[in-house]
Amino acid sequence: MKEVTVLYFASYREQAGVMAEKINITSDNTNLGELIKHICTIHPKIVAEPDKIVAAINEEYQEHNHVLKNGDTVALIPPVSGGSHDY
Amino acid sequence: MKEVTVLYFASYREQAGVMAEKINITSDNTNLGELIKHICTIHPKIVAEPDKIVAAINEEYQEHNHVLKNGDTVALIPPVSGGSHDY
Amino acid sequence: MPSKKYRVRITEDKLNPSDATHFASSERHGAAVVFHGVTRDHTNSRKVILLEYEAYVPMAKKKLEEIAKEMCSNWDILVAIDHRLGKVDIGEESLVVAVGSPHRQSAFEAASYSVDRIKQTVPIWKKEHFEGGEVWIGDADGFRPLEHKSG
Amino acid sequence: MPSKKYRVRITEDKLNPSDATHFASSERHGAAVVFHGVTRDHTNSRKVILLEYEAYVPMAKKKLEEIAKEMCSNWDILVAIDHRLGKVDIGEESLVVAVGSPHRQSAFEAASYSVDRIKQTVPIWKKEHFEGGEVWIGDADGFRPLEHKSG
Repeated sequence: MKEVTVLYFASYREQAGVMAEKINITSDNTNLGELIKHICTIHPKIVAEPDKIVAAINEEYQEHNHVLKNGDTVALIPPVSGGSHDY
Repeated sequence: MKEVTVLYFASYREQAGVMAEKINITSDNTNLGELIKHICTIHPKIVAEPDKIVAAINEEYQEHNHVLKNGDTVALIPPVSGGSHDY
Repeated sequence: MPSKKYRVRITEDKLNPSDATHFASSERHGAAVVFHGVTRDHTNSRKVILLEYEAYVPMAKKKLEEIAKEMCSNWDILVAIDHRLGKVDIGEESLVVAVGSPHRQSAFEAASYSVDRIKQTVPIWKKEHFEGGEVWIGDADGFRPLEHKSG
Repeated sequence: MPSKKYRVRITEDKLNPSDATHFASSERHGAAVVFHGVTRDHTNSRKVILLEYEAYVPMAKKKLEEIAKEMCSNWDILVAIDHRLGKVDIGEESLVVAVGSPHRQSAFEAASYSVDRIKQTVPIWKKEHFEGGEVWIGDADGFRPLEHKSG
């Protein structure tokens, strides 16, 4: 069994109502996409399609097919700020 | 007869050895190009082809065919600084 | 010549553009271009009271360093990038990028490039407080974290 | 909103980039780009000791104002242009252009454009003092006073 730490930021943090939590993974080959789907089940208030949620593993952006390792830190990254809105 | 004031800057000022002087013009239709040729005769140390010297009349750049009026201020303008040399 | 060509800071303090410019300056340089990203008083027609920035700090710092390093490998420049977190009043800087270079063209190019990249990849978020509410501002179109991914 | 969209200064005093940036800033603006033209310690391989700037002051001021005015009519911006005269030590600014804008793209474009135009038309000259001599620096190729002439 593996355990990963999940971090929530900005809108996801407010919607999930949590900044960080540990999540256990039972299957050996669980990938990032599967974890995100699971997270969206636990935190149904997160307003985003699981397929489109961007995440980083150990401070590096990863594709959804990336397989998780025990001890990974997974961060859910909402679209970053600024964009055309500010400058 | 017309009188114009001629101003010299930077390299032209040093080469002519004068900052400003009055020059009399006898012909009615003397243009800027003719004045510049005359100036280069008076100040042979000015290192520039008369045809290529840029000048302003009353603080506005003018072509060499521009006809001078009494009281005009003519400034001989060496190539301006900076260029690719500095930034 | 400074020992390192770039410097990155994430801070809750007011930004100091002069300090960033000083870092990016050198006696070899003829040009410096300094970008100031400033809190505006409106978004479209909505009146903004203040902005609040949140970051995934260690990753944001890492990403800013990657951008600065990439800039220094693409251009002969010095770079300072400062991003502010927390509450930022109207008219105050949230981002300062200073680029010093022997020639102006590379300074303009690199500074402009850096702002685009910062918006594409750095995990920093902005919450707009306006009259009657607040909202997280994200730019789903501008956010392209994986596009330039190396490795 | 300031009453005038641009400000031009020619001065023998040290330039103050913060002051120029302040002029170009507005609560409507999200971006400011500030260009610093700085005295370098060398031209090609020659070691420069100091630079000295001379201007045809009233015409230089008029030309800088024309450039600032043109910028404000081409982009939705505020502009401050400061040029220094007299002796300028290595590492000090001879030119500062600050452009504030609602969006960064126009600020970058306008700032870059202004420096090109200043070099093409403004009657300001630079004398380089180096070890063993001095020389007036002009850029005959860059000097294009009549190209954009109106009227």
